[in-house]
Amino acid sequence: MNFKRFTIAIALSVTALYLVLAGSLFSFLDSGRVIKALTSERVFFSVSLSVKAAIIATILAITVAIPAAYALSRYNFRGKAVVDTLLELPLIVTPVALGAMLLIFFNTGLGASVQNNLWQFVFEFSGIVLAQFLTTVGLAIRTIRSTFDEISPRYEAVACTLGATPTQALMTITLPMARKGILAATVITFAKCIGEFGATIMVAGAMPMKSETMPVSIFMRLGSADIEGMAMMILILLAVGLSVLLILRFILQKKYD
Amino acid sequence: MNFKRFTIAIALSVTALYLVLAGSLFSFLDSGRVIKALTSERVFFSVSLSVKAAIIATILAITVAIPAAYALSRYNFRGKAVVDTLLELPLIVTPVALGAMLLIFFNTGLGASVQNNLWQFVFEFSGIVLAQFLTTVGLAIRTIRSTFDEISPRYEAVACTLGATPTQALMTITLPMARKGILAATVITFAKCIGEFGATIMVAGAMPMKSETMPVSIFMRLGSADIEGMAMMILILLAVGLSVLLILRFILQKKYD
Amino acid sequence: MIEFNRLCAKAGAFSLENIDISIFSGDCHVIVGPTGAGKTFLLETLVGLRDLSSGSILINSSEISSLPPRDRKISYVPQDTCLFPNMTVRENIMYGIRMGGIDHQQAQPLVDHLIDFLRIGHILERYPGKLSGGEKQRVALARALVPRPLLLVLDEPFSAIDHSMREEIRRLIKELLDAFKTTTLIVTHDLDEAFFLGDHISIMLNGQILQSGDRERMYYYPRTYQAASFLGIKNIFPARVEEVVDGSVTIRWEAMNESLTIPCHCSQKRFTRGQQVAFGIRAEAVYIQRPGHEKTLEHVFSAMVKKIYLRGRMHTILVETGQSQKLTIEIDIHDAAAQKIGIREGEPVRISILPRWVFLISDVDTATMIK
Amino acid sequence: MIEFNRLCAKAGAFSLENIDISIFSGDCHVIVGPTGAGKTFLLETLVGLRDLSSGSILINSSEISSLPPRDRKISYVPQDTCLFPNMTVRENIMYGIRMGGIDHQQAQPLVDHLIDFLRIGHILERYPGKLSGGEKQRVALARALVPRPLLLVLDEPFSAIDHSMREEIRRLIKELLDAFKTTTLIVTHDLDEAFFLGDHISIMLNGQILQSGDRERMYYYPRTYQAASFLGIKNIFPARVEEVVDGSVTIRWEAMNESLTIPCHCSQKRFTRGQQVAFGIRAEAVYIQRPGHEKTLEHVFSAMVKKIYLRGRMHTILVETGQSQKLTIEIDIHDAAAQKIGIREGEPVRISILPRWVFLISDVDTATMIK
Repeated sequence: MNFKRFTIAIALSVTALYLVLAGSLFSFLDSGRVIKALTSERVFFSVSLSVKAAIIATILAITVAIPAAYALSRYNFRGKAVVDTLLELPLIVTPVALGAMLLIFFNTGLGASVQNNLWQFVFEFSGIVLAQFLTTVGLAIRTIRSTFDEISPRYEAVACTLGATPTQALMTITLPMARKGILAATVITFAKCIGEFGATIMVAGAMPMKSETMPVSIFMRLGSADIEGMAMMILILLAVGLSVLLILRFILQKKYD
Repeated sequence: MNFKRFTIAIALSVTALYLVLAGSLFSFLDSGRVIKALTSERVFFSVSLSVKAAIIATILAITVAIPAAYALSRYNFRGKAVVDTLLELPLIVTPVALGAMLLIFFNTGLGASVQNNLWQFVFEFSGIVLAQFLTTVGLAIRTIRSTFDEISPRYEAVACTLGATPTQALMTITLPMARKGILAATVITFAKCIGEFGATIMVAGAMPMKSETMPVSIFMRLGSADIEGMAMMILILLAVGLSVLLILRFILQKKYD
Repeated sequence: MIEFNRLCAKAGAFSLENIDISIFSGDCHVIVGPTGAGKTFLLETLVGLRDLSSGSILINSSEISSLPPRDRKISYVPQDTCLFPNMTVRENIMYGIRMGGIDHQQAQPLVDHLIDFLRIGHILERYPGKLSGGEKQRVALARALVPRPLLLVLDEPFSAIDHSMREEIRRLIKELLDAFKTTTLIVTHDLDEAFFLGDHISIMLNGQILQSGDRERMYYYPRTYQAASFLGIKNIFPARVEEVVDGSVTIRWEAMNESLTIPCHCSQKRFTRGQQVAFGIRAEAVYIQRPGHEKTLEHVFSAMVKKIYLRGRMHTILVETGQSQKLTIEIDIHDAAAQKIGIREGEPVRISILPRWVFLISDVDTATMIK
Repeated sequence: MIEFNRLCAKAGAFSLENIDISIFSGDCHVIVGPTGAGKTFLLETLVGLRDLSSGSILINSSEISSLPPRDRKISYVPQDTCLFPNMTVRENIMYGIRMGGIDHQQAQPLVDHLIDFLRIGHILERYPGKLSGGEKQRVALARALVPRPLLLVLDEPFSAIDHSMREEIRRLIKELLDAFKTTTLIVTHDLDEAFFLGDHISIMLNGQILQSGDRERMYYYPRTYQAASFLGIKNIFPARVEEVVDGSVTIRWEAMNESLTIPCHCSQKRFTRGQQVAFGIRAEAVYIQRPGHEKTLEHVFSAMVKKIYLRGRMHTILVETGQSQKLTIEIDIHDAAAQKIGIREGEPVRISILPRWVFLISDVDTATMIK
């Protein structure tokens, strides 16, 4: 029983640590400033930039992730082991490195011609989206893949014996069954995009009213010692994080009834 | 069949994207510079700082995570739902926000007295360790917890009917059974610590030869447009990431024989 | 003797209600019931993994329900055996000695005997991951018996064993229990296993014990409609008590226009004249008379063969009979006998019912359930 | 008619080898074998989920193994039924019509008939997640039969059904197949189910078909030692062919100092005088003579009762007998018969063996396996 209490105490202590951190935010907030900050153009810009970029990056990532995850879950093909490993790499390697790799790429001949002829990324909105996409697509693929893995391919097999083509079987059976897993992956990807910092700051830099996503904004306010502004931003991010967790819980709980 | 090819093509394209990024690194490396960079004091400092901090933070995180994960897996206690949610938050919320919260905390009366009387964190090595610990302990707990969840409590029950105390049952049965899961969690935590950027830069700043971990070093070299140095660091981080993945694969594959 | 006295326990929406079971020393007691009846839950309460909310568990008259699991002297083999995967078979078997502080030297003869009896001498250095289902079960039995428990508890001991090996393991367990005389409680969902292993049997349904008794009584004479249904008895018909005399009850079977005098040993309950009851008989206790070889003259009825379900050695025949209303009676018959008699669908047969195999159900509620 | 012709297929280390099976139109063919025999793998090859490496599958003489699954006209019900959880029961049943481009109006009578027959009218608007195992199986059967397949394939149809409901679903499937005359292939690990449902039965082991035949022949007359063992037959003894005449084989049973003349219908193989063979007999085909009621005089032996395993209605008796060497013979006997005869462990009995129930095994390899 002593042992039981000890382990629970450890779990509670770690939680308390986070609670103290979160609680200290409030010592730098008073309601007047909160309202002023919330309505300031700069905060509004940060939030809307973050949300816009995250939405586009999430849509891109999920759109790519669904077929890629399906291929990895259902088929064997040459190079699958390599694909498997390389798609896990961005989950392990720091986003700063990923962002730096993007920068370096755009400094090569190929990268420069992409920028000059196709689309400008460095220091641009599209650079933010690209950074978020590249740091999250691996996670999106892995999450959706594990959803597909849980759905026995036998369902599609039965559908085919009943006259469905493989594509019909996917559309009428597998995708509807994977709905909740895909939704959960979307929510997680969105949250990760909102919080993306390392790759964003490398590719898009830290320019006020231009590439100032919420995490970048927190970093910039450090330079100007704007603790109230930082606390504001943190609170918004915490709120987003908490909502995401509650939404996930809601989605995944519903999975089992 | 067309559909099959289409999904595989998507999976391969995403992989190719990463390969192109990694490949572009090499256009900025020639062997002479590599050797010079590798032996430079600054690179050596970065690497050893990163590794030292990551080792300490990983040990702390895993030491705390094992009992906390056990409590969450095996026991019901008041506030468990809150603990569950709060320990997931650092996995969702951006590390920049976490680092900023730490900074803010050390600006409060409580935080200042911790710094003055107990230990100095801001701009210090200990700050790096603390930042890495706080961003990874949630992941460590979750990973180890899922390992405990997979081990039926019936094993401990049988051990107890055979005369073992609960602590003996844990030590002789559950921990040995969880060995591989804990090892995997350790490797992942270490990798995340090595790559930690947002929280580190907030708490410890970006000072050459002081708080210059590998990710911070990449960021700093951006300012000085040192592309070769960046590419070096990225390569080291990629190598670490790849090793971690291969070690994980080795550990988890061994699990099933 | 191990006794459950009005034991109650709760887990979420499920609850065990007033469990009363007595397990005699040296006996093998089997609790049989469908999935979800609460069998494993009851074992977990017994072993000390769950708390009971009221009632008591006595072993040799001393209350054990407040003792920690390690002090109960009960050995538990869960459904999946839970052999410790990080230890060899030998280490698994010796775990109880190591943890229980039992003298090694003193325990060795028993260990050797068990290893020999269970034929696991050749796998002692292997790890459980490499064993077959039957081998795992044998090792788990050895591990459980080494500390000389007062009670051995087995949860579905055959579920993880390949079908073709089950009979062998069943016989081995039967011989083991005969040889070691360990008091044993087994839970299973399988009626065949229950009647093969159990000296006494309890039927469990929805967290309650429906009926307990020795194997033969349980087999032929269930006391409630639910118990009879669970035993797979389809032949249950309404009747009315005509007369109660010392040692027997005479009932009127309206549908067949027949009276049956049933020996009273088959039920302890009191019946009163005029009472609405139901009676039943197992499918294999209904006889089909071979033409020209009629052996009994009482309780013989004409019937029509409606359906024959062929099986291996036993076939199930559904016949239709009845005077005032149509009844379907189910009869199990040996393949050889069926061939001898020459039964065909759509043809008439004569069937007979022996009162000694008939059981009575007295609860009126159940009599209405039959409709 | 559906034919597998020397079908081979590989998956990793496992392979199907030269599978030859003929399924007659309107028949129910059961493949029975232990877990890991390759039964599901064979079905997946048949249905088109896996490629075969050689051989062919013919339906009414046309090769289907290169057709995509949707064009094979085979309906497949996997072990876990795989009802589509995102559709109601009705939508599940109509899926074949929707995808197969079948005319709705024309199919409606069959759909209604199936819903009625399978008694699923009351659950049409429910989702599969809310159904019991038996209901799921019934819905899966309806869904499979709606497109009027040339072959219905069921993989372990009872494994997900609660024990107490199995008999009912078994009978329902039996009636369904009788009524709809759909050619059916069932795989199962359960011998009872195989002999209950199968008109023809094949035994599968390690990716090979050991023996195929009609149910009665399979039950009493296995052709190899492996098949007999799988059928649970323990009574297998070595013997030597003494004489082969038209219609019968006489063997010498050395251990009992006895000759048996076995009707030849029980085996198609050629035997030669002096050949070392083995013979066997099912435990329930060995009779125990009731004292004073001896019916046969031939092939009666004195024996000693060694062990009685009680069961529900059938008991297993092990007796020891033999002249020159000791033999153990296993006998299954009806509870009532055992009571009548009054068998006790350690007491002598007289047993008899009828040659008509004896089967012969000719492969010398297997004869040596018995030792």
